[in-house]
Amino acid sequence: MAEKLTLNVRFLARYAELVGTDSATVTLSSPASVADVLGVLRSTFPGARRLPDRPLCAINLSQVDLASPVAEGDELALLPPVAGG
Amino acid sequence: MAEKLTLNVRFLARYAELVGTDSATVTLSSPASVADVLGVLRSTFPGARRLPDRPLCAINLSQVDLASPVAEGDELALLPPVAGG
Amino acid sequence: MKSAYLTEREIDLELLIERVESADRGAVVTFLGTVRNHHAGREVERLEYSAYGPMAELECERIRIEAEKQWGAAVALEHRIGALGIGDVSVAIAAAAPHRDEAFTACRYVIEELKRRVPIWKREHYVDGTVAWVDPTTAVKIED
Amino acid sequence: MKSAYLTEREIDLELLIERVESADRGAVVTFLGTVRNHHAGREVERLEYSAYGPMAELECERIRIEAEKQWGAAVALEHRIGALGIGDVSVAIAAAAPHRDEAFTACRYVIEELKRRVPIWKREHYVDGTVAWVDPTTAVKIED
Repeated sequence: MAEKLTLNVRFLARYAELVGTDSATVTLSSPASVADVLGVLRSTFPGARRLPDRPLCAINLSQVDLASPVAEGDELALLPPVAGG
Repeated sequence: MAEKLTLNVRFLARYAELVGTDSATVTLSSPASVADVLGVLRSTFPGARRLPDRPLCAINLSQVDLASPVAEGDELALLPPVAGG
Repeated sequence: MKSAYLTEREIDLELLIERVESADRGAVVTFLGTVRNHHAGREVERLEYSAYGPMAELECERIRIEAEKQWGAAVALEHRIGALGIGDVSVAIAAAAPHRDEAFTACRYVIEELKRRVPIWKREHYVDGTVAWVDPTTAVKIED
Repeated sequence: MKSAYLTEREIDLELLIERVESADRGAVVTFLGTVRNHHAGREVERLEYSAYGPMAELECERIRIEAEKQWGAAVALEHRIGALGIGDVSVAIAAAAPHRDEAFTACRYVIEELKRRVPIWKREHYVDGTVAWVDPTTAVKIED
Protein backbone atom coordinates (compact mmCIF):
# COMPACT_ATOMS: atom_id res chain seq x y z
CA MET A 1 0.00 0.00 0.00
CA ALA A 2 1.55 3.30 -1.13
CA GLU A 3 2.33 5.83 1.55
CA LYS A 4 0.19 8.96 1.49
CA LEU A 5 1.22 12.54 2.06
CA THR A 6 -0.89 15.55 2.81
CA LEU A 7 -0.03 19.13 2.03
CA ASN A 8 -1.61 22.55 2.09
CA VAL A 9 -2.12 24.45 -1.13
CA ARG A 10 -2.52 28.24 -1.30
CA PHE A 11 -4.04 29.97 -4.33
CA LEU A 12 -2.91 33.58 -4.41
CA ALA A 13 -4.51 36.71 -5.83
CA ARG A 14 -6.15 36.03 -9.21
CA TYR A 15 -5.68 32.29 -8.84
CA ALA A 16 -7.97 32.28 -5.80
CA GLU A 17 -10.63 33.83 -8.01
CA LEU A 18 -10.02 31.31 -10.79
CA VAL A 19 -10.18 28.29 -8.51
CA GLY A 20 -12.92 29.64 -6.26
CA THR A 21 -10.98 29.18 -3.00
CA ASP A 22 -7.76 30.49 -1.55
CA SER A 23 -6.59 27.24 0.00
CA ALA A 24 -7.04 23.48 -0.15
CA THR A 25 -5.69 20.39 1.53
CA VAL A 26 -4.48 17.73 -0.89
CA THR A 27 -3.60 14.13 -0.12
CA LEU A 28 -1.75 12.03 -2.69
CA SER A 29 0.61 9.06 -2.97
CA SER A 30 4.21 9.53 -1.98
CA PRO A 31 6.60 10.29 -3.59
CA ALA A 32 5.01 13.18 -5.46
CA SER A 33 6.13 16.27 -7.31
CA VAL A 34 4.63 19.73 -7.66
CA ALA A 35 3.35 18.62 -11.07
CA ASP A 36 1.55 15.70 -9.42
CA VAL A 37 -0.17 18.06 -7.01
CA LEU A 38 -1.25 20.27 -9.90
CA GLY A 39 -2.75 17.19 -11.55
CA VAL A 40 -4.79 16.42 -8.45
CA LEU A 41 -5.91 20.06 -8.22
CA ARG A 42 -7.05 20.08 -11.86
CA SER A 43 -9.14 16.98 -11.32
CA THR A 44 -10.62 18.30 -8.05
CA PHE A 45 -11.34 21.94 -8.88
CA PRO A 46 -12.82 22.71 -12.30
CA GLY A 47 -11.47 26.25 -11.96
CA ALA A 48 -7.94 24.90 -11.54
CA ARG A 49 -8.00 23.80 -15.18
CA ARG A 50 -7.74 27.48 -16.07
CA LEU A 51 -4.38 27.79 -14.33
CA PRO A 52 -1.43 28.10 -16.71
CA ASP A 53 0.42 24.88 -17.61
CA ARG A 54 3.43 26.03 -15.64
CA PRO A 55 2.38 28.43 -12.90
CA LEU A 56 4.92 30.01 -10.56
CA CYS A 57 5.11 27.78 -7.48
CA ALA A 58 6.67 28.09 -4.06
CA ILE A 59 7.12 25.45 -1.39
CA ASN A 60 7.48 26.76 2.15
CA LEU A 61 8.09 30.30 0.85
CA SER A 62 10.82 29.47 -1.69
CA GLN A 63 10.29 29.26 -5.41
CA VAL A 64 10.46 25.75 -6.90
CA ASP A 65 9.90 24.16 -10.30
CA LEU A 66 7.31 21.62 -11.32
CA ALA A 67 9.65 18.67 -10.88
CA SER A 68 10.41 19.51 -7.27
CA PRO A 69 9.30 16.88 -4.74
CA VAL A 70 6.69 17.72 -2.14
CA ALA A 71 6.76 16.44 1.43
CA GLU A 72 4.24 15.86 4.20
CA GLY A 73 3.04 19.13 5.66
CA ASP A 74 4.49 21.36 2.93
CA GLU A 75 2.78 24.60 1.99
CA LEU A 76 2.60 24.77 -1.79
CA ALA A 77 1.67 28.23 -3.10
CA LEU A 78 0.53 28.95 -6.65
CA LEU A 79 1.51 32.47 -7.61
CA PRO A 80 0.26 34.60 -10.50
CA PRO A 81 2.90 36.73 -12.26
CA VAL A 82 4.00 39.23 -9.60
CA ALA A 83 3.18 42.92 -10.03
CA GLY A 84 4.61 44.76 -7.05
CA GLY A 85 6.54 47.99 -7.14
CA MET B 1 46.42 105.42 -29.20
CA ALA B 2 45.05 101.95 -28.34
CA GLU B 3 41.57 101.76 -26.89
CA LYS B 4 41.38 100.66 -23.26
CA LEU B 5 38.92 98.32 -21.63
CA THR B 6 38.17 97.77 -17.97
CA LEU B 7 36.80 94.63 -16.42
CA ASN B 8 36.14 93.17 -13.00
CA VAL B 9 37.99 90.09 -11.89
CA ARG B 10 36.73 87.75 -9.17
CA PHE B 11 39.04 85.33 -7.35
CA LEU B 12 37.01 82.51 -5.87
CA ALA B 13 37.59 80.28 -2.85
CA ARG B 14 41.23 79.22 -2.57
CA TYR B 15 42.30 81.63 -5.31
CA ALA B 16 41.19 84.57 -3.16
CA GLU B 17 43.57 83.28 -0.48
CA LEU B 18 46.40 82.82 -2.99
CA VAL B 19 46.04 86.29 -4.49
CA GLY B 20 45.20 88.03 -1.24
CA THR B 21 41.98 89.63 -2.48
CA ASP B 22 38.67 88.38 -3.81
CA SER B 23 38.29 90.94 -6.56
CA ALA B 24 40.20 93.41 -8.69
CA THR B 25 39.58 95.91 -11.46
CA VAL B 26 41.86 95.50 -14.45
CA THR B 27 42.37 97.92 -17.33
CA LEU B 28 44.21 96.83 -20.45
CA SER B 29 44.45 97.52 -24.18
CA SER B 30 41.65 96.32 -26.42
CA PRO B 31 41.31 93.79 -27.95
CA ALA B 32 42.31 91.43 -25.15
CA SER B 33 41.82 87.79 -24.27
CA VAL B 34 41.40 86.00 -20.96
CA ALA B 35 45.07 85.04 -21.23
CA ASP B 36 46.00 88.71 -21.53
CA VAL B 37 44.08 89.51 -18.34
CA LEU B 38 45.87 86.68 -16.54
CA GLY B 39 49.17 88.21 -17.66
CA VAL B 40 48.22 91.56 -16.18
CA LEU B 41 47.10 89.89 -12.95
CA ARG B 42 50.38 87.99 -12.63
CA SER B 43 52.38 91.20 -12.99
CA THR B 44 50.12 93.10 -10.56
CA PHE B 45 49.59 90.55 -7.79
CA PRO B 46 52.58 88.47 -6.69
CA GLY B 47 50.13 85.87 -5.35
CA ALA B 48 48.57 85.50 -8.79
CA ARG B 49 51.79 83.90 -10.03
CA ARG B 50 50.78 80.87 -7.96
CA LEU B 51 47.62 80.39 -10.00
CA PRO B 52 47.75 77.41 -12.36
CA ASP B 53 48.82 78.10 -15.94
CA ARG B 54 45.32 77.36 -17.18
CA PRO B 55 42.81 78.05 -14.42
CA LEU B 56 39.08 77.49 -14.94
CA CYS B 57 37.63 80.81 -16.06
CA ALA B 58 34.14 82.18 -16.52
CA ILE B 59 33.03 85.40 -18.16
CA ASN B 60 29.65 86.72 -17.07
CA LEU B 61 28.82 83.35 -15.43
CA SER B 62 29.68 81.10 -18.39
CA GLN B 63 32.82 79.04 -18.68
CA VAL B 64 35.31 80.23 -21.28
CA ASP B 65 38.80 79.27 -22.40
CA LEU B 66 41.97 81.32 -22.27
CA ALA B 67 41.67 82.48 -25.87
CA SER B 68 38.22 83.98 -25.35
CA PRO B 69 38.02 87.74 -25.84
CA VAL B 70 37.06 89.99 -22.95
CA ALA B 71 34.89 93.07 -23.30
CA GLU B 72 34.36 96.32 -21.41
CA GLY B 73 32.52 95.69 -18.15
CA ASP B 74 32.88 91.89 -18.20
CA GLU B 75 33.11 89.96 -14.96
CA LEU B 76 35.94 87.48 -15.28
CA ALA B 77 35.94 84.83 -12.55
CA LEU B 78 38.88 82.56 -11.77
CA LEU B 79 37.60 79.27 -10.37
CA PRO B 80 39.52 76.59 -8.50
CA PRO B 81 38.57 72.99 -9.36
CA VAL B 82 34.99 72.65 -8.18
CA ALA B 83 34.18 70.39 -5.24
CA GLY B 84 30.43 70.55 -4.68
CA GLY B 85 28.17 67.59 -4.05
CA MET C 1 5.40 37.86 12.92
CA LYS C 2 6.74 41.38 12.77
CA SER C 3 5.85 42.79 9.38
CA ALA C 4 9.06 44.59 8.49
CA TYR C 5 8.69 45.11 4.75
CA LEU C 6 4.95 45.16 4.10
CA THR C 7 2.77 47.84 5.59
CA GLU C 8 -0.84 48.91 5.40
CA ARG C 9 0.05 52.41 6.53
CA GLU C 10 1.50 55.35 4.68
CA ILE C 11 5.21 54.88 4.03
CA ASP C 12 7.49 57.35 5.78
CA LEU C 13 10.54 57.89 3.59
CA GLU C 14 12.34 59.89 6.26
CA LEU C 15 12.22 56.91 8.61
CA LEU C 16 13.71 54.63 5.95
CA ILE C 17 16.50 57.15 5.35
CA GLU C 18 17.20 57.38 9.07
CA ARG C 19 17.62 53.61 9.19
CA VAL C 20 20.37 53.60 6.55
CA GLU C 21 22.32 56.81 7.04
CA SER C 22 25.54 56.93 9.04
CA ALA C 23 28.63 59.07 9.40
CA ASP C 24 30.68 56.99 6.97
CA ARG C 25 28.03 56.78 4.24
CA GLY C 26 28.16 59.93 2.14
CA ALA C 27 25.49 58.96 -0.38
CA VAL C 28 21.85 58.03 0.04
CA VAL C 29 19.72 57.12 -2.98
CA THR C 30 16.01 56.56 -2.60
CA PHE C 31 13.32 55.24 -4.90
CA LEU C 32 9.63 55.97 -4.52
CA GLY C 33 7.02 54.24 -6.62
CA THR C 34 3.73 56.08 -6.70
CA VAL C 35 0.33 55.18 -8.11
CA ARG C 36 -0.08 56.69 -11.56
CA ASN C 37 -3.34 57.87 -13.02
CA HIS C 38 -2.92 55.77 -16.14
CA HIS C 39 -1.60 52.34 -17.01
CA ALA C 40 -1.31 50.62 -20.38
CA GLY C 41 -3.50 53.30 -21.90
CA ARG C 42 -6.28 53.13 -19.31
CA GLU C 43 -7.27 55.73 -16.72
CA VAL C 44 -6.73 54.42 -13.22
CA GLU C 45 -8.86 55.61 -10.32
CA ARG C 46 -7.38 53.58 -7.46
CA LEU C 47 -5.88 50.17 -6.82
CA GLU C 48 -5.26 47.44 -4.28
CA TYR C 49 -2.04 45.66 -3.55
CA SER C 50 -2.15 42.22 -1.99
CA ALA C 51 0.69 39.89 -1.11
CA TYR C 52 1.59 36.37 -0.14
CA GLY C 53 2.70 37.93 3.10
CA PRO C 54 5.22 35.54 4.64
CA MET C 55 6.98 34.89 1.33
CA ALA C 56 6.97 38.56 0.38
CA GLU C 57 8.62 39.40 3.70
CA LEU C 58 11.22 36.70 3.14
CA GLU C 59 12.00 37.77 -0.44
CA CYS C 60 12.38 41.39 0.63
CA GLU C 61 14.77 40.29 3.34
CA ARG C 62 16.76 38.22 0.84
CA ILE C 63 16.95 41.10 -1.63
CA ARG C 64 18.03 43.54 1.08
CA ILE C 65 20.83 41.23 2.19
CA GLU C 66 21.97 40.61 -1.39
CA ALA C 67 22.17 44.33 -2.06
CA GLU C 68 23.97 45.08 1.19
CA LYS C 69 26.55 42.36 0.56
CA GLN C 70 27.15 43.14 -3.09
CA TRP C 71 27.65 46.89 -2.72
CA GLY C 72 28.59 47.43 0.91
CA ALA C 73 25.41 49.43 1.27
CA ALA C 74 22.79 49.77 3.98
CA VAL C 75 19.32 49.19 2.55
CA ALA C 76 15.79 49.70 3.85
CA LEU C 77 12.57 49.11 1.95
CA GLU C 78 8.84 49.01 2.46
CA HIS C 79 5.92 48.04 0.24
CA ARG C 80 2.42 49.23 0.88
CA ILE C 81 -0.45 46.72 0.88
CA GLY C 82 -4.16 47.46 0.67
CA ALA C 83 -6.12 50.23 -1.02
CA LEU C 84 -4.17 53.10 -2.59
CA GLY C 85 -5.20 56.22 -4.44
CA ILE C 86 -3.49 58.14 -7.24
CA GLY C 87 -0.19 59.61 -6.07
CA ASP C 88 0.11 57.37 -3.02
CA VAL C 89 3.53 55.82 -2.44
CA SER C 90 3.38 52.06 -3.07
CA VAL C 91 7.03 51.26 -2.51
CA ALA C 92 10.00 53.07 -0.99
CA ILE C 93 13.65 52.06 -0.96
CA ALA C 94 16.61 53.80 0.67
CA ALA C 95 20.19 52.73 -0.02
CA ALA C 96 23.17 54.38 1.67
CA ALA C 97 26.83 53.77 0.89
CA PRO C 98 30.16 55.53 1.31
CA HIS C 99 30.05 56.55 -2.37
CA ARG C 100 27.24 57.34 -4.75
CA ASP C 101 27.93 54.67 -7.34
CA GLU C 102 27.19 51.90 -4.86
CA ALA C 103 24.16 53.71 -3.48
CA PHE C 104 22.61 54.14 -6.94
CA THR C 105 23.37 50.58 -7.99
CA ALA C 106 22.07 49.02 -4.77
CA CYS C 107 18.85 51.03 -4.92
CA ARG C 108 18.28 50.08 -8.53
CA TYR C 109 18.99 46.42 -7.80
CA VAL C 110 16.40 46.35 -5.04
CA ILE C 111 13.56 47.77 -7.12
CA GLU C 112 14.37 45.50 -10.08
CA GLU C 113 14.51 42.36 -7.94
CA LEU C 114 11.44 43.38 -5.96
CA LYS C 115 9.44 43.69 -9.18
CA ARG C 116 10.77 40.37 -10.41
CA ARG C 117 10.55 38.23 -7.29
CA VAL C 118 8.38 39.54 -4.48
CA PRO C 119 4.89 37.95 -4.49
CA ILE C 120 2.77 41.09 -4.54
CA TRP C 121 -0.17 41.67 -6.86
CA LYS C 122 -1.99 44.74 -8.06
CA ARG C 123 -5.67 45.07 -8.87
CA GLU C 124 -6.52 48.25 -10.71
CA HIS C 125 -9.87 50.02 -10.65
CA TYR C 126 -10.34 52.09 -13.76
CA VAL C 127 -12.27 55.30 -14.20
CA ASP C 128 -14.74 53.41 -16.46
CA GLY C 129 -15.72 51.20 -13.51
CA THR C 130 -13.90 48.05 -14.60
CA VAL C 131 -11.35 46.20 -12.49
CA ALA C 132 -8.36 44.09 -13.53
CA TRP C 133 -5.42 42.23 -12.09
CA VAL C 134 -2.23 43.61 -13.56
CA ASP C 135 -0.19 40.95 -15.32
CA PRO C 136 3.21 42.27 -16.38
CA THR C 137 3.83 39.16 -18.49
CA THR C 138 0.92 39.85 -20.83
CA ALA C 139 0.40 43.61 -20.74
CA VAL C 140 1.47 45.41 -23.88
CA LYS C 141 3.63 47.82 -21.97
CA ILE C 142 4.33 47.55 -18.29
CA GLU C 143 7.40 49.38 -17.20
CA ASP C 144 6.40 51.40 -14.19
CA MET D 1 18.09 87.44 -6.71
CA LYS D 2 15.99 84.59 -5.41
CA SER D 3 18.37 81.85 -4.38
CA ALA D 4 16.62 78.80 -5.76
CA TYR D 5 19.38 76.20 -5.70
CA LEU D 6 21.76 77.32 -2.97
CA THR D 7 20.65 77.50 0.62
CA GLU D 8 22.19 78.20 3.98
CA ARG D 9 19.43 76.33 5.76
CA GLU D 10 18.85 72.64 6.28
CA ILE D 11 17.61 70.96 3.11
CA ASP D 12 14.09 69.56 3.26
CA LEU D 13 13.95 66.51 0.99
CA GLU D 14 10.18 66.20 1.33
CA LEU D 15 9.74 69.68 -0.13
CA LEU D 16 11.90 68.78 -3.13
CA ILE D 17 9.88 65.62 -3.69
CA GLU D 18 6.64 67.58 -3.50
CA ARG D 19 7.92 69.89 -6.22
CA VAL D 20 8.47 67.04 -8.70
CA GLU D 21 5.76 64.50 -8.01
CA SER D 22 2.57 64.36 -10.03
CA ALA D 23 -0.18 61.91 -10.94
CA ASP D 24 1.45 60.83 -14.19
CA ARG D 25 4.93 60.31 -12.73
CA GLY D 26 5.13 56.89 -11.12
CA ALA D 27 8.79 56.99 -10.13
CA VAL D 28 10.74 59.39 -7.94
CA VAL D 29 14.48 58.91 -7.39
CA THR D 30 16.33 61.07 -4.91
CA PHE D 31 19.98 61.55 -4.10
CA LEU D 32 21.29 62.89 -0.81
CA GLY D 33 24.93 63.75 -0.31
CA THR D 34 25.91 63.88 3.35
CA VAL D 35 29.07 64.99 5.10
CA ARG D 36 31.24 61.98 5.85
CA ASN D 37 33.52 61.64 8.84
CA HIS D 38 36.52 60.80 6.69
CA HIS D 39 37.94 61.86 3.36
CA ALA D 40 41.03 60.66 1.52
CA GLY D 41 42.17 58.90 4.67
CA ARG D 42 41.72 61.85 7.03
CA GLU D 43 39.21 62.29 9.84
CA VAL D 44 36.85 65.14 9.12
CA GLU D 45 35.27 67.16 11.92
CA ARG D 46 33.22 69.68 9.94
CA LEU D 47 33.40 71.63 6.71
CA GLU D 48 32.32 74.75 4.86
CA TYR D 49 30.87 75.01 1.42
CA SER D 50 31.19 78.25 -0.49
CA ALA D 51 30.05 79.11 -3.99
CA TYR D 52 30.34 81.60 -6.79
CA GLY D 53 26.68 82.23 -6.12
CA PRO D 54 25.25 83.69 -9.31
CA MET D 55 27.10 81.24 -11.54
CA ALA D 56 26.27 78.27 -9.31
CA GLU D 57 22.58 79.19 -9.50
CA LEU D 58 22.79 79.46 -13.27
CA GLU D 59 24.63 76.15 -13.69
CA CYS D 60 22.12 74.37 -11.49
CA GLU D 61 19.32 75.82 -13.58
CA ARG D 62 21.03 74.69 -16.78
CA ILE D 63 21.57 71.18 -15.44
CA ARG D 64 17.97 70.92 -14.27
CA ILE D 65 16.67 71.94 -17.68
CA GLU D 66 19.03 69.55 -19.49
CA ALA D 67 17.88 66.64 -17.33
CA GLU D 68 14.21 67.51 -17.71
CA LYS D 69 14.50 67.77 -21.49
CA GLN D 70 16.59 64.67 -21.99
CA TRP D 71 14.48 62.30 -19.88
CA GLY D 72 11.06 63.92 -19.68
CA ALA D 73 11.59 64.19 -15.95
CA ALA D 74 10.77 66.81 -13.37
CA VAL D 75 13.85 67.70 -11.35
CA ALA D 76 14.49 69.71 -8.19
CA LEU D 77 17.81 70.20 -6.45
CA GLU D 78 19.38 72.17 -3.64
CA HIS D 79 22.95 72.57 -2.41
CA ARG D 80 23.77 73.71 1.07
CA ILE D 81 26.30 76.51 1.58
CA GLY D 82 28.04 77.47 4.82
CA ALA D 83 29.16 75.43 7.81
CA LEU D 84 28.14 71.77 7.96
CA GLY D 85 28.73 69.01 10.48
CA ILE D 86 29.15 65.26 10.01
CA GLY D 87 25.96 63.70 8.67
CA ASP D 88 24.46 66.97 7.44
CA VAL D 89 22.94 66.88 3.99
CA SER D 90 25.05 68.94 1.57
CA VAL D 91 23.09 68.29 -1.60
CA ALA D 92 19.68 66.86 -2.42
CA ILE D 93 18.20 66.00 -5.80
CA ALA D 94 14.73 64.68 -6.65
CA ALA D 95 13.85 63.42 -10.12
CA ALA D 96 10.37 62.22 -11.03
CA ALA D 97 9.34 60.57 -14.29
CA PRO D 98 6.58 58.33 -15.58
CA HIS D 99 8.96 55.34 -15.41
CA ARG D 100 11.85 54.47 -13.15
CA ASP D 101 14.56 54.22 -15.78
CA GLU D 102 14.23 57.91 -16.65
CA ALA D 103 14.00 58.91 -12.99
CA PHE D 104 17.20 57.04 -12.08
CA THR D 105 19.08 58.34 -15.11
CA ALA D 106 17.99 61.94 -14.65
CA CYS D 107 18.92 61.90 -10.95
CA ARG D 108 22.32 60.43 -11.70
CA TYR D 109 22.93 62.94 -14.48
CA VAL D 110 22.22 65.86 -12.17
CA ILE D 111 24.65 64.80 -9.44
CA GLU D 112 27.40 63.99 -11.97
CA GLU D 113 27.03 67.32 -13.76
CA LEU D 114 26.71 69.23 -10.50
CA LYS D 115 30.01 67.80 -9.30
CA ARG D 116 31.64 68.57 -12.64
CA ARG D 117 30.31 72.04 -13.38
CA VAL D 118 28.77 73.93 -10.47
CA PRO D 119 31.24 76.39 -8.90
CA ILE D 120 31.05 75.26 -5.29
CA TRP D 121 34.04 74.63 -3.04
CA LYS D 122 34.60 72.67 0.11
CA ARG D 123 36.95 73.49 2.96
CA GLU D 124 37.46 70.61 5.36
CA HIS D 125 38.37 70.94 9.03
CA TYR D 126 40.09 67.80 10.23
CA VAL D 127 40.07 66.29 13.69
CA ASP D 128 43.80 67.05 13.96
CA GLY D 129 43.04 70.80 13.72
CA THR D 130 44.23 71.33 10.16
CA VAL D 131 42.12 72.79 7.37
CA ALA D 132 42.27 72.23 3.61
CA TRP D 133 40.44 73.10 0.44
CA VAL D 134 39.31 69.93 -1.28
CA ASP D 135 40.71 69.63 -4.79
CA PRO D 136 39.18 66.68 -6.63
CA THR D 137 41.74 67.04 -9.43
CA THR D 138 44.71 66.32 -7.17
CA ALA D 139 43.34 64.19 -4.32
CA VAL D 140 44.34 60.56 -4.48
CA LYS D 141 40.77 59.37 -4.33
CA ILE D 142 37.78 61.62 -4.38
CA GLU D 143 34.62 59.89 -5.37
CA ASP D 144 32.07 60.86 -2.77
